[in-house]
Amino acid sequence: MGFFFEVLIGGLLSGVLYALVALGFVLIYKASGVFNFAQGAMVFFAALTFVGFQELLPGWTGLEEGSAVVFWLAFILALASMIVLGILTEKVVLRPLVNQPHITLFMATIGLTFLVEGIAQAIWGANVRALDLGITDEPIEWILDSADMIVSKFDVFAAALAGILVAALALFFQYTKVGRALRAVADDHQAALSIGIPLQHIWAIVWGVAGFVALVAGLIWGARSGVQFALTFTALKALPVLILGGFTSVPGAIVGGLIIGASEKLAEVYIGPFVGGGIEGWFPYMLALFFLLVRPEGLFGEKHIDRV
Amino acid sequence: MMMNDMAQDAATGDGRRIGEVILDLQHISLSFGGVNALTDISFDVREHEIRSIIGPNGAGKSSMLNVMNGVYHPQKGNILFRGEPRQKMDPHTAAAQGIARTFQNIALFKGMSVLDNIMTGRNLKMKCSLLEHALFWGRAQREEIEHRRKVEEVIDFLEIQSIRKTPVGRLPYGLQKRVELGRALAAEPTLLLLDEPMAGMNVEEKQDMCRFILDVNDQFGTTIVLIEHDMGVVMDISDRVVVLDYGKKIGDGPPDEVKNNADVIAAYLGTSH
Amino acid sequence: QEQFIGLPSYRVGPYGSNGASLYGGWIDYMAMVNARDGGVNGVKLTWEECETEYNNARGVECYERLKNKGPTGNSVFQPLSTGITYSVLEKVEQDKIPMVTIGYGRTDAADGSVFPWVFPMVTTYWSQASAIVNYIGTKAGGMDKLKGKKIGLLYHDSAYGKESHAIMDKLAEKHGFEVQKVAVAHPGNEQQAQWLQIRQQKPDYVILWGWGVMNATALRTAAKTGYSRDKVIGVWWAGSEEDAIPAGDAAKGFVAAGFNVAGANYPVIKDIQTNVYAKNAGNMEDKERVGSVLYNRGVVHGIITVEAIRTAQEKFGKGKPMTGEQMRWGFENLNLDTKRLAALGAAGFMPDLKISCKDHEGAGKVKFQQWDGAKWNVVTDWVEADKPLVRGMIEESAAAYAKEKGITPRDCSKEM
Amino acid sequence: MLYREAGQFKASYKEDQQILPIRQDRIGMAVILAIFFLAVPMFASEYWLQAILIPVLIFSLAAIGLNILTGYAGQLSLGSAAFMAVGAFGAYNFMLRIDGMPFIVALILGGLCAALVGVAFGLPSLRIKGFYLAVATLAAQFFIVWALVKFSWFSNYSSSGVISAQEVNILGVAFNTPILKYLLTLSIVVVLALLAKNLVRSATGRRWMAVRDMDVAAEVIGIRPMRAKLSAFAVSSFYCGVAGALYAYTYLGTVEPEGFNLDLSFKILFMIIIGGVGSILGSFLGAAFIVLLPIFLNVFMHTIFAGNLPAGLGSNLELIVFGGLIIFFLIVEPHGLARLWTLAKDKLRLWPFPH
Amino acid sequence: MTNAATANAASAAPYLSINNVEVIYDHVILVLKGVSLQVEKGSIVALLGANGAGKSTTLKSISNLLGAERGDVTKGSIEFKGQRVDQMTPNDLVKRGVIQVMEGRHCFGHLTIEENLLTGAYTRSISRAELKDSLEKVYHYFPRLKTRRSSQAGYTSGGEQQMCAIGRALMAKPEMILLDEPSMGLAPQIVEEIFEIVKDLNSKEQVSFLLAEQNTMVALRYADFGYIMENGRIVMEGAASELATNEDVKEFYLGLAGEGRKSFRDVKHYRRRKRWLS
Ligand SMILES: Nc1ncnc2c1ncn2[C@@H]1O[C@H](COP(=O)(O)OP(=O)(O)OP(=O)(O)O)[C@@H](O)[C@H]1O
Ligand SMILES: Nc1ncnc2c1ncn2[C@@H]1O[C@H](COP(=O)(O)OP(=O)(O)OP(=O)(O)O)[C@@H](O)[C@H]1O
Ligand SMILES: [Mg+2]
Ligand SMILES: [Mg+2]
Repeated sequence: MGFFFEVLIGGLLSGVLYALVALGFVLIYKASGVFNFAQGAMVFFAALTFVGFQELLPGWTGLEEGSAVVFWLAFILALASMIVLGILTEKVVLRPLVNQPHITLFMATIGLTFLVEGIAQAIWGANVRALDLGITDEPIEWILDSADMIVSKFDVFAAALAGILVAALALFFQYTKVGRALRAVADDHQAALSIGIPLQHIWAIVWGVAGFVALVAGLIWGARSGVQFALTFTALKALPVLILGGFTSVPGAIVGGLIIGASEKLAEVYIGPFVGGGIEGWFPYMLALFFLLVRPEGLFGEKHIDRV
Repeated sequence: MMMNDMAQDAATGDGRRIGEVILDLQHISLSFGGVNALTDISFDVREHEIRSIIGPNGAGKSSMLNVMNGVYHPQKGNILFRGEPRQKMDPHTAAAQGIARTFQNIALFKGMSVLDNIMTGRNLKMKCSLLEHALFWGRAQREEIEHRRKVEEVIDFLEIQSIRKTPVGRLPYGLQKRVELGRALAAEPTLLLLDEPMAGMNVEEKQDMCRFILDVNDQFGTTIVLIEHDMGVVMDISDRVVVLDYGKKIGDGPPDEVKNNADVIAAYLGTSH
Repeated sequence: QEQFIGLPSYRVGPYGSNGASLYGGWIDYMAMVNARDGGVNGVKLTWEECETEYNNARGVECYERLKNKGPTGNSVFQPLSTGITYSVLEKVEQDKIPMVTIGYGRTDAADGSVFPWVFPMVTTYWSQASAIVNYIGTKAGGMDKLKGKKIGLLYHDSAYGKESHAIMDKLAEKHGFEVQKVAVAHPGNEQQAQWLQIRQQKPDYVILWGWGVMNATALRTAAKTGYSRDKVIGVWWAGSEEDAIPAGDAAKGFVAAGFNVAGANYPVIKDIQTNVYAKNAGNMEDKERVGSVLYNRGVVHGIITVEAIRTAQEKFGKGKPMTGEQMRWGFENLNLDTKRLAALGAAGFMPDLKISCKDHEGAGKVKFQQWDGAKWNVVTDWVEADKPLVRGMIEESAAAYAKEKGITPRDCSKEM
Repeated sequence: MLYREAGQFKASYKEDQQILPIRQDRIGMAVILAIFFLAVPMFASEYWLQAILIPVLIFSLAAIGLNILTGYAGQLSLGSAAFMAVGAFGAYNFMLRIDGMPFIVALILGGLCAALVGVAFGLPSLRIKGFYLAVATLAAQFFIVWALVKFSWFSNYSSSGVISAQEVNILGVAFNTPILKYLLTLSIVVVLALLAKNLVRSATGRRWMAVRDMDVAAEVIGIRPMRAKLSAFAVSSFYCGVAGALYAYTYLGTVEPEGFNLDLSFKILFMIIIGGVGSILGSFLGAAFIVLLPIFLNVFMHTIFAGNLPAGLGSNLELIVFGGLIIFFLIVEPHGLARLWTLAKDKLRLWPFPH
Repeated sequence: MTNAATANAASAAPYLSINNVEVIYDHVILVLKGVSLQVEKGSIVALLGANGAGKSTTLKSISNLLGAERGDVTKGSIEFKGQRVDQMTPNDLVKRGVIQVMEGRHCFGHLTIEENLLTGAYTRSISRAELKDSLEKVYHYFPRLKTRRSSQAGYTSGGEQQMCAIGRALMAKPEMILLDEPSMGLAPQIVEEIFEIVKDLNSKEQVSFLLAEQNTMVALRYADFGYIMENGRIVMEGAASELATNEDVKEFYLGLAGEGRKSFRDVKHYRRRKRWLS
């Protein structure tokens, strides 16, 4: 039984980390109806920029390597880069494609993926790097001692961070003027334009916020498995979370994350051995698929309105 | 039978025989969550007649049409089509039984040309298999040509020859409405449901549209259920009118009777009419 | 006079950082030979890179694009991807271009009588598995101590990872240990479930048969679940700086196999420093990585390529560019004994190696290195594989292939 | 003034139904076919045949398949590569396990296997729409590749999961040279493209498009969405399956399941979006574009920067330019290259008079 | 006042003026072939014409919404209060007080009616109380919306959506509204009401209107001035009262042929109208 709970809790915590990446997708989808394929690349870009600055700053400023000042300066610089990236994306990609079919915008974000990946590596090189957030990925001792269960400090910290982000964003969308405008834009670009919602600003804001979320996700995931190209694959973990929770729901991302995380781990441990393992790659997708058969718009997603 | 030829000598409405009840709606109630779109509504539609439904916005007119062809399934009530009860009928079954319709918010297939849109109307009559279509030879080709001929008749009838190959998305609103009518007509329906076919048209175009509707009704004996807000049109061309208000029926009868019904005036027509 | 070498490379994508070091070492070595010796007996080495993004279709395109370049066509094709290896396997034979796959590719191609054009040199996956088991045996205090032990096999769930199954099963049978196979789905950036399973089953050692981000994640998760890192033994694609650094402290103590070692203190690397980097000409953007595992692996590629050219020239004429067929002969008669390696400044850097018509693998030996948190330290001498066992499997598999394809194996006794 | 339809009248519906109603187009098509069937085999180098033309043709076929599903029937799919894998492994196993199996039959059977699997994974489309469906088709992508790796039967118990295609032999002729392989691929692709064109301009195609554009309305006029969607899944997967089999038999020779990964699925998706969603011609243009562009960039970078650029930077620049060009093309014409082509024709029709 | 629009248009800079505008869709489809018109401050101008004449296109070229449909103003200029506005973003225009109510409703389907209305006030930075006031005002005009305030707009009836779209525009407190077919799909009573609201806003709050309308009868009753478009050109213009009495207009746009209104049942379909131009 202890093992079961260990797997379950580990799964739930991993799930929250998936949710963190899924959140970036939700933000942009909710605000522009765009399925932003480049989210994974943005996570990579953000993390790489952060460690890049972290390496450079001591040389530039004479600050002590690894100090808190360097950390926060690097964080601010990376965030600024993400915002610039967001603004550029709006200017170069989205603005000329206003009101185009979703699939076109989707494709544009794929183009953007190549662009971002290329730029990130052209600037910072392809080396893999370690990233230290100062919180070790070790079991919390009193739980290990008392229940012989492994619950990672780092995962708990990351989960708390994700929870805060989700709560903040959910409130933002539901109750602020900009949040409302974002949802309006997602429904109908042209109508949003017609009542004077400045798409440019709105999009720059969302992409900026999505950049921030990507940075947080990038730091967490980068600290877990190093800052390297494979960070872009975090997107693959986020997609089933996204469909399960619903593309348009911020809380859905977290709930979806929990469900996916827990069930994929349990499946790998309890079903995997019978079919030769490695089912984590597809299991979440299958699960999400069956889930969709019951609720085609995910758990909390907006219903597709088709009236005649 | 060339539609346009026959349409010429059918300018007056002589010789129209209203027949048996074709569609009978009994005690229909429909609600969405908390909204009662229709409450206990009963009325019937007779063969060959033009039956109009009027009422203020949100009264439940479109919902009524949706009930008739199976898009919505009412929580309560019976629908009898040609005397047979219909429970939970799918829209495509309704179509197979000869019910065609147009939509309030144009529901054309935006990526297709006018011709293709109208051709889809003949879908139910096309019998070739996928493999035959792939080869496009022999039967499939003959079938295609035969139906194309029928569709061209509809196109001539509606006078939209010049836009045959235009993608419908580019057409102005009024023409789209006309194409939608064409698509419904192509199915050679026995019962035609029209949801505000004349919205967004000027008088001249409305006159044209009325002409089309009357001609269809005269020539083919198609029964028509019409929703329309232009009282001039409704009163001029319908045989009987149902009036809905907030999901309830407040009037039913020939135009003249309805026009003078006090409830109807209060709820819908207003004093200025 | 020029000898052309086509380099299908990957410098972008998930494995781009590996590619940068590998191709850096390889190209630097060839540049060094050009600069120091003026080429091979006066024949300048030229090369062209072709980006494959580690993608099979693009690999084939590169193969076709490069094959007729240079005065004698492409001398040797080294795809550095098992997928591409398979995709061009039949083409190289038709085009008469030798294909060399060092430490990857099709294992049973080591049987040169069935695969005359393919050279899975230095060591194959099966030899490696066997050498790792041998290493575990010595650690356990003798091969007989393996009986009743449990060895975990954490593998990348792909064709690459599955290569390990047959040989491990065979070895388990022979030595009486138990294999616990645990699959990790691509890309492997989440391994909570796997390591909890390992924690539950408590294997004595875990072989990490990983690739890319899977390796760092495995080490991190091992740390998280309290599995001692010095009992995790990586394959050579898990034993580079690129694998250890991102795992941070969690990688300390991790042991990995390698058919070359890390370090910049070998004369061959020094030669590169003085003849190339000192003249501002090196291929590496990040000069710190000169001497890293993968960089040195690139140098091994360079050495083997250059020495094959040299061997071929001995027979077909010094100072002339070699054709593909001549190159093939050069590879087949390559003999890098300890003396030659010392002359090349690579003593202890890579195993000695002797290729023959029958045996296209050669050495089959690896050294083990341990990560101390900052660099790899060699902890063993060359560890041999169980050659007879591996060879038997190779020949069996090659024979099956020959039968399926209707190939009559050449008679190696008639070759010289 | 050269490109005019003036003076060409169509006297019957049959004439109006021709695939290329304008005479200049018919001549153009004949010339193109002649070039590809006659001139190319005569003049193209092996490199062009093997490394460019064959893959472009095969990808075009896969793109047609995806275009049928996504472009015509409106069901976004990210699993095309997996269906290709089913086709390849299917054909391989038919060839392997049935003696004397003719290649073309194995090809078709492989396609049919893919069609079956496609229908199975298409079932959810009855309820799931848009991007939700796209992500759901990812389930197919991952599951199929996983199953092919996991169950060694599919690869005839090869230790690495790799299959190597048997020699193609049709009526005693061994198709083992690049030219023959090219001609075989070309013929199959041309025939299937023609069939696809027929399908999309017939009632079947109209049903697909109707469901795509507005499925409620389609149902109201009597189209069964289920049949339309599943038939699109079946046909699309069939095309992908055949493309997959060709990929194994006339292009690579040896394939592994992982070769049919998500990247390949995306590549096919790029092809149809860049080429033109809902256009058979677009599938060809898109495939050519996506296959050729990276190669062109790679060669181009090598020639202009020849060694003066740090090696890694060169490759990254290629990536950047590739991404940038995709965005650029989408902005210039969101409907793809095929639309650009029709617009050009429209302009040509009016030329030299504006409007 | 309406005469001023014709006679003195040239002297004082008009409120809104469009000069010789040409619009091309998709780089090839020429839709507006040089349209010029003026709107005086505080007036209601009706833009009439058959389907496809280019009314919506004209309105969209003013509010700069063409870009989203791959349309382009290729010639001519548009001035509002003496300033060129053809290069401005729709957002700038709304801030300057010009707002368009698009044809075909375009409500935000997933937002509730109330949220729809609230987004209408996006460009205004106002206090909560003011916002509430504006909201109440719209509800006062359209009581039906108040009862449906918390339904998702996508599920409301066509007429309700139309009211929502108009209400949403009013929330921006515009000086000039471009109304595209406001009466479409509305019950006769509501049509009257909406035009009463237009008149009300016009006289009480000095809001100017340019409305494209098919319901010529009502439009001319409420408008001061009218333009008639055909095939991308203005073919006739004049004070509303003059137009209403013009024989051609009467016949083709009002359905009044000489002897008065003709029943829809009696109109012959083959009767084709004469064309002014083109
Ligand atoms: N996005 C577009 N692409 C191409 N052509 C278009 C587009 N939008 C409109 N058109 C064309 O422009 C012309 C004018 O259209 P517009 O919508 O302005 O007419 P309208 O006067 O508003 O008609 P209605 O009364 O039906 O609304 C039409 O012929 C139409 O086909
Ligand atoms: N699918 C649905 N879900 C929720 N509510 C609905 C749905 N369909 C209709 N309604 C509600 O039912 C009521 C009746 O709608 P309906 O569309 O039938 O009105 P209508 O009479 O056609 O009005 P209009 O003349 O404005 O078109 C409306 O209040 C509408 O909001
Ligand atoms: Mg309605
Ligand atoms: Mg309009």
